[in-house]
Amino acid sequence: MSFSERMLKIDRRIIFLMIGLCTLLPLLYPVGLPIKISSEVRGVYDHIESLPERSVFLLSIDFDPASKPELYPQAIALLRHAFRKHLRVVTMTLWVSGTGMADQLVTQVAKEMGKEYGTDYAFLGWSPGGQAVIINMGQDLYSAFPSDYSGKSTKDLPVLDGVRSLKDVGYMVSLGAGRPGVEEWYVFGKDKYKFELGGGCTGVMAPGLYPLLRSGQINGLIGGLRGAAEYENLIGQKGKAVAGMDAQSATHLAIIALVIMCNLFYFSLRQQRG
Amino acid sequence: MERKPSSRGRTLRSSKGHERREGEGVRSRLRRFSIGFGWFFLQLIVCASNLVPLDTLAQTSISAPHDVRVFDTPSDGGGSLTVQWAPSSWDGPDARYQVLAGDAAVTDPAALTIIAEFPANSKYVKDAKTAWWTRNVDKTWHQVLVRSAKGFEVKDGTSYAVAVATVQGDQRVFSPVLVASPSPDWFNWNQLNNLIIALSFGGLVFYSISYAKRHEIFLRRIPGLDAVDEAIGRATELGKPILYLTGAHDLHDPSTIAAAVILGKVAKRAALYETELLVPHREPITMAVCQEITKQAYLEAGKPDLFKEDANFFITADQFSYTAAVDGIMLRKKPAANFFMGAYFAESLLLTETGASTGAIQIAGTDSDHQLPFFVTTCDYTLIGEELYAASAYLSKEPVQIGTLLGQDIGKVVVLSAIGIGIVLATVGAVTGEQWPQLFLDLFRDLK
Amino acid sequence: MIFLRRQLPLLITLVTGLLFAAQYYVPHPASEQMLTSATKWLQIVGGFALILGVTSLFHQHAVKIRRQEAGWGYSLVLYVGMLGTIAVGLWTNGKESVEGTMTAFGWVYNYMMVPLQGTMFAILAFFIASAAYRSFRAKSREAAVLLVAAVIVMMGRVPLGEYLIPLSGDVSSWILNVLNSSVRRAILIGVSLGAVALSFKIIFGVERSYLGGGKE
Amino acid sequence: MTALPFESIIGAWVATGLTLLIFSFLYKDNPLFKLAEHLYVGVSVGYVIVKTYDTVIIHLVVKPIVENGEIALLIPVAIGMLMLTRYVPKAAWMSRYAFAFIVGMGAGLAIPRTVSSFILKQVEDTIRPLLSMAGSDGVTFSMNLLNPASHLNAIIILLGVSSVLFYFFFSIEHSGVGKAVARTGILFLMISFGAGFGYTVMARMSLLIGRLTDLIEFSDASYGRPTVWLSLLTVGALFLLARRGREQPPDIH
Repeated sequence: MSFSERMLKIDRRIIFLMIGLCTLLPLLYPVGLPIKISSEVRGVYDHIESLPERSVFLLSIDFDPASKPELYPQAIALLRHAFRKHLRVVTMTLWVSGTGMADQLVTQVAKEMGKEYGTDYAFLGWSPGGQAVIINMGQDLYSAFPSDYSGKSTKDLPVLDGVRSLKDVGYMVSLGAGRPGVEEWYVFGKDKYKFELGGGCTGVMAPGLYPLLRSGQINGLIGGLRGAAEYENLIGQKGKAVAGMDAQSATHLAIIALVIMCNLFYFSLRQQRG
Repeated sequence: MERKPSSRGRTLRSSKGHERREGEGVRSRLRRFSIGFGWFFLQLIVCASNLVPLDTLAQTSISAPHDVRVFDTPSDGGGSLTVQWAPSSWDGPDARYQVLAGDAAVTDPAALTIIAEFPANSKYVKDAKTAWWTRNVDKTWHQVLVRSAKGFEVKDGTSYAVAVATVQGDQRVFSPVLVASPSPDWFNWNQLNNLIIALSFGGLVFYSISYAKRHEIFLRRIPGLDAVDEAIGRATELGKPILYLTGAHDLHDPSTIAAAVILGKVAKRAALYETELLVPHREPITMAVCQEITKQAYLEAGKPDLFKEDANFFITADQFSYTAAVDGIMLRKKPAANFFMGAYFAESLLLTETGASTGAIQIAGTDSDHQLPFFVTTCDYTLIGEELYAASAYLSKEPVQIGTLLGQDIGKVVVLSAIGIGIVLATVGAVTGEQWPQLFLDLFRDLK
Repeated sequence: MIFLRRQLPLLITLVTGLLFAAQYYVPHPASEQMLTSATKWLQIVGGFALILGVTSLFHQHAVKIRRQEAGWGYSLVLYVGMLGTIAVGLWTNGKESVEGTMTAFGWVYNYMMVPLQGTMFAILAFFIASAAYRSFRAKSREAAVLLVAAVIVMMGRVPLGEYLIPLSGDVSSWILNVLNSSVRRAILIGVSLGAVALSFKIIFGVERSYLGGGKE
Repeated sequence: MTALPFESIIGAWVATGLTLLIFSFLYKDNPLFKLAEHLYVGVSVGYVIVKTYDTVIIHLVVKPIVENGEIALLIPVAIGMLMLTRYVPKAAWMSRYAFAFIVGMGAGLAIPRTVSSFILKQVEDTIRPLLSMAGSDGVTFSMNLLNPASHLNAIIILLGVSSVLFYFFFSIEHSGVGKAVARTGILFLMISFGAGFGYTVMARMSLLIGRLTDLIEFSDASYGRPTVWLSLLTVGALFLLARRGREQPPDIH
């Protein structure tokens, strides 16, 4: 067995250990490298900046705990920004297993920013049907969500004053980890009800949403943890995403090194065999 | 100083005139759409001759807005009136327009409520996304919609008086008061192109299906399929089994159906070469169907005695337990060929990596585009997206599948030619400033 | 009977399909009202579909426990987890928090479901790393192009990469915004044509696998 | 600093323990992982059932009917019930009505919306003029690669869209000029998959970072350092299991 062959056959648990360390060490000893802001993320930020006070901002938290590390920081940064701009924040989720997380997230940020439930923000909870919920909200918001998460009648919430359907929403951002997510909000929502739409998504989804970004169907895109870190930088309030960027850097370089080594060994092996 | 409006008689006449125009709307729009280009070209020349140059920003004294029209907004759900008027020579940021509305009985425009006020060089027809087949005036005209707002409600079936005023400094000049009533419509003419595209594509698909039933249709060779034979051949040489996975979804997913069809072909080859076949499943119903398919394949190969019931077996529905079990099979039995067809999620990498480490030839086919990068790098051949369906159509020879494929191909040709012609016309339009390329480009715009 | 079992469902599909496709082009309030009611219904039916989706597990694991098949203990754990969660959930009216304080149901969610689901996918990070080393080989020109693009994007999307090779940020942004966009656009158009074709086939009863095999 | 509430401390121990049980899969598929995995499936199914009951039955159906008398809502309930006849073999065919309704409506809703959102919108955005008139400069062609809307990029996007669409033609043989176009399409596809690959790596690493951040938080003394103790426990258990496994003959399947 040649050297290359032996190297390629090493126990994969050694690599597991290496990746574990590459993640753990930067988390324990952060460096804090600067983060450049991309135009995709700026699109969402600028739009929220341009909204007048008390505009309605709808945030749909369309993910579950499996994508929490990527999308939770995005949601926190967006909510902080919206609360700081004194927008009326309405939140909801289309993913049943994300309900508890969304509730906790909204309550936590609202408490931190000193906002009051009902007048400054609301959490509508979850409703089944995905696309059906979106269309129904576009037709009549109170039909899709007759009551909010805690069971209060949505018609009595002052935060929804003057809002009858999605048409009255100033800005809507869907943080999607799959289906239903950003695409569904366009097809079944914005296509007909004409509100301004922004997107946030996991890294896996991000490349697939670029055609919608290019055609202006969404006016901005926050992609993965990196997108969240950019947003945290934009609002000047660093959180978990910025803290994770060093570890992200380390693991990416480790993976690149592994890919290069893999190919070096592979080609030397091929040469040996002729 | 305010000037009083002209006679009420003229108002009524013009509103009646609009009713007539609305009644004719359906037929005339259809005719316009079908006669299309020639007619519109003529119209354009006529309009162009009326064009007033916008850049002559003169400080001449203002006059009442002319050619004002008020009518029910077409193609809407009701509750709205459209007001249009011709541009003037003094349209500029200094002058302003006011749109006023109120009860139909009001004859004095000064008594109407101000609905909108804006600089005279804004709110044009071209700002609203409309197509030429619904536009009744030139793009340079002004257009404002009168809708319900705070303190003013617009109800269907009620008549309203509407006027437009020009304001400059403390000068205000009114147009005549016009009367119209809003009503809901039964068709959104802006979406006519959408309807035509949807219907003609649907028709095309059914036509090509029926065509495929009557004729032989050529489908191109798919390289991944050729590799299937090669892989099975190698497994036979080495005397090792073949592993075939049908993906994570059940038979409701077209990709699983395609995987089952391709399994038929693989099983037939395996039977001919007398090579062992292993098909671990995640879904009991898919397993039962695949068992039938495998049995049939062995029959067709003339080797029914070699068929084993337990070639298809159920492991578990849980994603990672299933993956671990399949990885275990790969490590123990060292199959010489691994097939991954159908829908896959995060488990794809765990499967193909183990397969690659055992040195098997790996062939994948999936429409799960998020997993395709991993299949491409770890497998020897990958059927990408629609290639999976094409492979299945190619093997099953079913006219419905082949016909659909043909229909979609023609659809793609249409899209490609639209893009090609569109880009040429758009460039010509951009360079020459001509309007006529828009006649074609509007056909492929999403309008509401 | 054949009409009730086979043709009527196809007729229902045909009528609802055509009705709701046509609705899109009709702005009249009557048609909008129909859409509002029907989507509300769809929402409620969606809830039932969700239950239908998860209950196939009940059966599968119940059989395992009854027959005491290999690993039936795990199925028992599954049942205990499920019944426990349901009991706690009903007791707290299905609310994770009341007035900002966590309920027992919230506790199960936050300290069991969240870490379990989160970690399930986090282990993939390790497998990607090992696959990167063992199998991401430039076997062909295509795979080589893929790997080069991947390396550029991996560099360009993290601060350290941009710091080491400043150009990588711009190049990866160009790849994503231009090259990647164009490909995804073509795929999107192709897939959409396929989806429209499938929808037509479903409405007109050419494609009926959704009705399920079942006994006639 | 105030002491943490008791349920948070217990919660931290449970969460850490379950996280480590799942991570034990990295060593190999083992009973600890299987236990955690089945618990995960059980808890999430239970959660979905509770949420669906609360949202659908209570808030979307019972309340509106009782409080506002919206009797029409019994229709979707009936449709939903029909769906559940799947479990009664003799009546299973009735579930077809429910599926016919859902699938038919889904297909109907999808057709016009897909045409407008994904076909028209995407075609519309691809059709861009390749030259423009910029004031006094006359005809201009912008070469800036970094601006996605530049003319050069419009050409590249055109090239990508058409070659990839061509690659997915199945009724034409890829030969001659077609071969060259299809090869270009493949190259474009591979670059896009590369981007997807890079982004997926990023996503998976982020998930790991998220989990480890939680574990670091739970290694704090205020929780009683569950991370440290439970890690030791898990490793010990794996060691024991491995030893026991060696004494027994390996299982076949």
